[in-house]
Amino acid sequence: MDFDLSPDELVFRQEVRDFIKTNMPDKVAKKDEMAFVTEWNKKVREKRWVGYTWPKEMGGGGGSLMKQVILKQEMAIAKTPGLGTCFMGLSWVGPGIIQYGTKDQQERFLPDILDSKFQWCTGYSEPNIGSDLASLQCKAENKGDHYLVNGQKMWTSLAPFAEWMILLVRTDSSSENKHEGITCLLVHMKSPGLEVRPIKNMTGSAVFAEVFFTDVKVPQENRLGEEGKGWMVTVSALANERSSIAEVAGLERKLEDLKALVKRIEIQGKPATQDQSVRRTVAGFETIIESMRLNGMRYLTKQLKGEPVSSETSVNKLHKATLEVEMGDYAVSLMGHVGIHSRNSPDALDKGRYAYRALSWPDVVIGGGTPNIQKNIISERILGLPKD
Amino acid sequence: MDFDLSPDELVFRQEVRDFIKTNMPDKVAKKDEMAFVTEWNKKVREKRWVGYTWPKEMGGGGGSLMKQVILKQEMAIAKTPGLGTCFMGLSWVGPGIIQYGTKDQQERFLPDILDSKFQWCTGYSEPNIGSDLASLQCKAENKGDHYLVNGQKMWTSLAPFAEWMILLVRTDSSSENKHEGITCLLVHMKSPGLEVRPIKNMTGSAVFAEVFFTDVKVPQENRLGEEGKGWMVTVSALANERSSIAEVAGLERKLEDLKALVKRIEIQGKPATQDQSVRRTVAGFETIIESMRLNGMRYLTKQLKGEPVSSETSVNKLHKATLEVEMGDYAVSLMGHVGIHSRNSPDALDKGRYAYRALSWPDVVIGGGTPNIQKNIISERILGLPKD
Amino acid sequence: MNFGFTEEQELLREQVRRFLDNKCPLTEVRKIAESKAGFSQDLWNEMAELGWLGITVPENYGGLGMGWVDLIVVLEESGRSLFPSPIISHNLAIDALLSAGTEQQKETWLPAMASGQKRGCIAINEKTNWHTPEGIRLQGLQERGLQEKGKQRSNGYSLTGEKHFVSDVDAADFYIVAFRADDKPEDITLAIVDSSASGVKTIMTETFDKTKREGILSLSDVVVPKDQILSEGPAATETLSRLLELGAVAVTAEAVGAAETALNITTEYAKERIQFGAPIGRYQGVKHPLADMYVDIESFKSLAYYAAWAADEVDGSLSRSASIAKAYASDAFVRIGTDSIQLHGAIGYTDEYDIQLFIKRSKWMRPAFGDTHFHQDRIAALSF
Amino acid sequence: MNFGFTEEQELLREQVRRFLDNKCPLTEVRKIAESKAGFSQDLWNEMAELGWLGITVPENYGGLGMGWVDLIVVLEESGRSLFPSPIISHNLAIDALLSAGTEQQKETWLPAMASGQKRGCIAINEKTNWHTPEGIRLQGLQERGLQEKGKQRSNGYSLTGEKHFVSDVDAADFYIVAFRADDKPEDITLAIVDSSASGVKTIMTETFDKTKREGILSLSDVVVPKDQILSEGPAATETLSRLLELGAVAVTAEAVGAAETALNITTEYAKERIQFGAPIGRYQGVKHPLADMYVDIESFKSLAYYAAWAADEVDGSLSRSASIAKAYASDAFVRIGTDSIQLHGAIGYTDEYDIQLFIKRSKWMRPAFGDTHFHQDRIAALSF
Repeated sequence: MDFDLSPDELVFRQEVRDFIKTNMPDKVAKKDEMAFVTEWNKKVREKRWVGYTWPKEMGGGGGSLMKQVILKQEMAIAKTPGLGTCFMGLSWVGPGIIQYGTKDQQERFLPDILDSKFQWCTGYSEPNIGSDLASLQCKAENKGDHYLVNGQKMWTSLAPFAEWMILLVRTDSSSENKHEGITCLLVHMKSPGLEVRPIKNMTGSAVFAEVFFTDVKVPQENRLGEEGKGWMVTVSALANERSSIAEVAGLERKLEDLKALVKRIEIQGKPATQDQSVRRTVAGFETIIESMRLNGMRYLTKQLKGEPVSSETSVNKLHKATLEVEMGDYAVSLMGHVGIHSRNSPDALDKGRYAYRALSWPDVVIGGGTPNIQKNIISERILGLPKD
Repeated sequence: MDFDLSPDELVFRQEVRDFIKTNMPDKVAKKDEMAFVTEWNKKVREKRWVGYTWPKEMGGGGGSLMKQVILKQEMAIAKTPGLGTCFMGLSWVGPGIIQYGTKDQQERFLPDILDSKFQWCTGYSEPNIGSDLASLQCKAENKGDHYLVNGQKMWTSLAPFAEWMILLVRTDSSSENKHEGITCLLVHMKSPGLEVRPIKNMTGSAVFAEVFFTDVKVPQENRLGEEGKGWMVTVSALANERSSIAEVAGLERKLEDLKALVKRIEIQGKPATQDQSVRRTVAGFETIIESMRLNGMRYLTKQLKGEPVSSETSVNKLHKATLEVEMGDYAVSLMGHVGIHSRNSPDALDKGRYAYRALSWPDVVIGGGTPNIQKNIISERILGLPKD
Repeated sequence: MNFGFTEEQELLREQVRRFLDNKCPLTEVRKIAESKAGFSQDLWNEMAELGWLGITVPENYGGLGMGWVDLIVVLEESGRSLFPSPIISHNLAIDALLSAGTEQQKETWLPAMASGQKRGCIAINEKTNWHTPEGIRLQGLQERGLQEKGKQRSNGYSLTGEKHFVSDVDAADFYIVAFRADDKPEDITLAIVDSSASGVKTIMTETFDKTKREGILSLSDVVVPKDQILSEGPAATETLSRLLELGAVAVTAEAVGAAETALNITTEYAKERIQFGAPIGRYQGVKHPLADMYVDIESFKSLAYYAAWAADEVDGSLSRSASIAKAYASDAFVRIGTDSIQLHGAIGYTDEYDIQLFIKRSKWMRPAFGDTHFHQDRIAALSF
Repeated sequence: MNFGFTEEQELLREQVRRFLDNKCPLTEVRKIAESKAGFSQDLWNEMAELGWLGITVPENYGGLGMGWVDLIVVLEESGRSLFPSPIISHNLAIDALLSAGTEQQKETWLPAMASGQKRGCIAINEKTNWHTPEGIRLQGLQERGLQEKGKQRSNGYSLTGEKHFVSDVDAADFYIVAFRADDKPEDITLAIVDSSASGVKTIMTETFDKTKREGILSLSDVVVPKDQILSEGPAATETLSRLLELGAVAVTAEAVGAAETALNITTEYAKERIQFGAPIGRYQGVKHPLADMYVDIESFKSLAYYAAWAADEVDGSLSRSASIAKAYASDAFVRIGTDSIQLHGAIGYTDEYDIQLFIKRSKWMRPAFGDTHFHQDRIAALSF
């Protein structure tokens, strides 16, 4: 057991720290924020830190998983912007194209993803299929030089802002096995016949959308992987979502926020820091988050050793689902009346961001597979219990 | 809404209070306890308060449900012994015999039950059937003047101490419907071929037993209800278990105990009463118990009005299951090291009764139908969700 | 002993339910919630005609002369429909007048309130996160002009400052305001402030539950003449406690109805929604949380009913029973709201789908008149 | 970065597991637990021969010169088997000697401990429910006979009083005793007390987990000569903290193994037990609690491993990481023990069935070296 870094990694960490010192100002004025982030993205891209573990010939950094962890941790500590903004492109579309894409596809799509040029979205879910992804109905007919897509996708995150979509369609419905006959297409969001209807959520914002396809033509060259083998493409693409260490950093930041809040507020005239229940509850959150950090390191070690890691990631996903709901709600509950005041209310604290968070957890929790599904994964795949 | 008693009920309450004042000494010496309880049982029996709601012609008190509640509440407050000691006889065997028994059976069995002469036990559960009672396998052949019983019962509570058993057997296995072909017999525990093997539980005591039947002869006149209709007899007998108000009084007494304990102990050098989490946790228990008391009153009101009450009783059963586990465990957890010391340990408090309770909850919780079963009852019978 | 409602009360419940089902289904609730006023004057008028605004007003002041047990029937139903209306504030103001008002004050306000012409609300809270009188800092300066000679105390006070989280402040014609008089700062004084008085301003605020309105009451040299003093000293503190407790009972009664609707919506969804070839309501992972909701609702329902009964009695049991009801309901309702969304999955989170309105109400309800910890502390104080 | 075990450590784990599976299955555990000594001297001797008793003893004192990361491999496996042995006490005593002992003390005890000839334990707790030094009241009176002239302090102390909840007290040849010297009552003093010293008596007590033994150490005018003083003043307090933290890590490591066995037993039961026509493990009401157990075990496993690593480092991270591990594990393990019984139903509650041994261990483990609240308070103190 060894939490020390290798000499090479220590050099790299110093390089990251120096970079941050040079490029991350103490404070960025509100009005300059956008320009700063653009500039930052350009610089981290130049360092080849965006797509850090992607092969060099694909435009990535060709770096090790461990160094990527160092990179992300240092940036999380310094509260810098992220490494690129094309979230889904970097998380699984890019890795999918690297693994299954043609040379032409790699040349056409990867640079834009790395350059944070625009967003990708993911057309998997449909109405009425919920977590049962493989039951999808959206159809595509192979018309020789193109596919003709008809159907609907639902809960498509980021669709209102995306330029491209990675889309799962059914090209063959004759098979008994619902995992067969699915094909993966890369679709431009401005394609004729494609309509995006944003879904307003309970906080009033619209991150998700319904997407309708009416005779949408997708050229053959935009098929990712073989026809009918889209399920495999998807499964291995989603496997890239795995390394959860960056997510833990996000929760650590939320915990810091919560602690700062606790220090600011009073409950019935006494500082909240003097309330034993509050102290213990916050310590309880800290305990779980620390366990997630270490679970992540333990699973990362397995990955570094080349051992398989798959269903174990459900452990941290479950913790995350619980924490996102509970920490968001707890902040609000501590503040009493103030807690529920929203953005524009004169009685809101910090522009109502706690109130917003207390209602926006489904973005993360439901999008990531409901807790019940994660528990099924653990109990069936790891513990070997029979399917329900 | 009206929590006042009627004039008649007020008179009755006074009568009960006077009785308690006269017959319940402030303190009973350890050595005189047994004699006192015997004497007490005789006196309450003379008052016709044992089996208070049973018809007068059956030897009961012919009293109202409401007065029975008053009776039990007053006795709970004064911490007197109970009303008779033949627990199962009074709870459902007696009511079952009143409803389905022959005149001969009523004359033979009811007086002894009311006189607390001995215990009854209930032969329902079997190995491998768990909560699925109707799948029972223990067989009886109708041999004309008697039934010949062969098979096994399991988890038979009080079997090691009982004189009689109310037994469910399968007399006909030809039916598709597993609820048919079941017959209810009243069996003497000293019958030849009947063997009781006590099951030692994790606290070291043996409340439950396995009971084996090898060619046990049960005379025809000991069949309760019609042959093949035993399931119905059982269901309506168990329905008499309903009125949960006395159970709430038991939990209230445990809560008082817990509060007294909290007042006695220190945690890290500070009185436990100064620990906010402790205060809130105890208040939380109090809240649930008070809700059970009022749920009981609400359901009792329905019963008094002649409305059906059945699955709702699962509400209090679930609360009880949770509280028995949690309150018992909480007492132990508060005491730190002392809490886990058992009966004969020099470091035990109050002869280790908290440690004992923290391990003896399954007597109550599992015996009464597991929480999962109660949740199935609520969700299927009340909310109308499909069976699993 | 009868822990149930009378036939008349059941009839009232049926009437209210039919009224709200017809006139204010959730589509209408959404419209009202988005409107400027945040409640419907038309429906208020209709309720006045039906007598429902004067339920707790004695008959000699033009009301129905009934009690809180009757009122919570209405509140439970209004909660069931998430009906946006200032009815709780209205009834708390009525109770403040009844508990502490002079004959003249009662005559001035109660008949007009019972008939729906006037509305009141209570303005107790300040920016502090505090539910007990210690949190009240608003100072009342003795009006020099009105001061009489010698030792005699002032004839009235001048108030400058703000009251926060004032429910239904914009709908009210008068406010029951709690402050500290400068000649007896250790005590609380309660007074009636007319919304038309000079120096009164209201600032609307916004919580995420738009079916509930609140705001800031801003007072600038507002004169409170002596005859608008409601209560002083220990009596005022007692009235304050009662208002806190009644408020807790009222929002809990609404929560009973609201939580039942949330449970119904979610149960229906679980029956209809097919996944992996079966309704999701078949799975214990879905049905058991629904059973837990049922258990909680049944339980805080009993507690709310009992506390309402205690509110009508004079035996002093209101304090404990209100705290027990609110302690249970505050956290349980939030749990129910959250689980309802979780069991729906993504659809429950959309603005379009109604279930999300209920999680908002549950989080609105939690701090109102004290959350679970606050009331657990009150309960514990009776034991330790 | 490598958050895993070395090949040697994995080999050690395999050896220990094979040893315990062969020599001490649960049938044997029950026998040992019912025996007078409460542990097996034969198995102890075998472990000594295998070198496992000197894992944390430096090579120059005859040990293997490894660390806590190696030790917890053994502890996790001994927990997995509920193996009754004084190994935790033994290692805490070793650590106390290493942290605070004089060269002479180390030479006297460590080689004999590594070879299994001598066993030690720590005697810190008193009847108070207290884990911090403030709870220590045992007084050491300066031995007058030994007192030297002038300002010089006494040459030793005489101890009279009791130490409670002393794990493995009967198995130990010496005790690390914490007391307050009468010439510096504000500080703690740690000393070695030989079990053969005059005035030493042990009284066995009994918890519901018979695989763990503890007792009362009764001292009556027991003389502690100067050369048996281990540590005084702030250094002693620091050693005490370390012992508390190491103890927390040790019992958490055992809990990892024990909880995994409980999960395995319950999972197997859920696969085999048929009810209503299907294995009960099919139902989400059964499988989801099992998944929760898995999540908890994985999580406090990571925390325990990390804390063990911190115990071997000098960067001061032991304190926080030990508290986090114990804070998580104390409540989680009890939950796992309880749910294991619940999922078994009645059979899990019988003496005959093994699963009940694990709920007992979980409740034994909770207060040992501080429960969840105690450690949460320590964690919170770092933030607030």
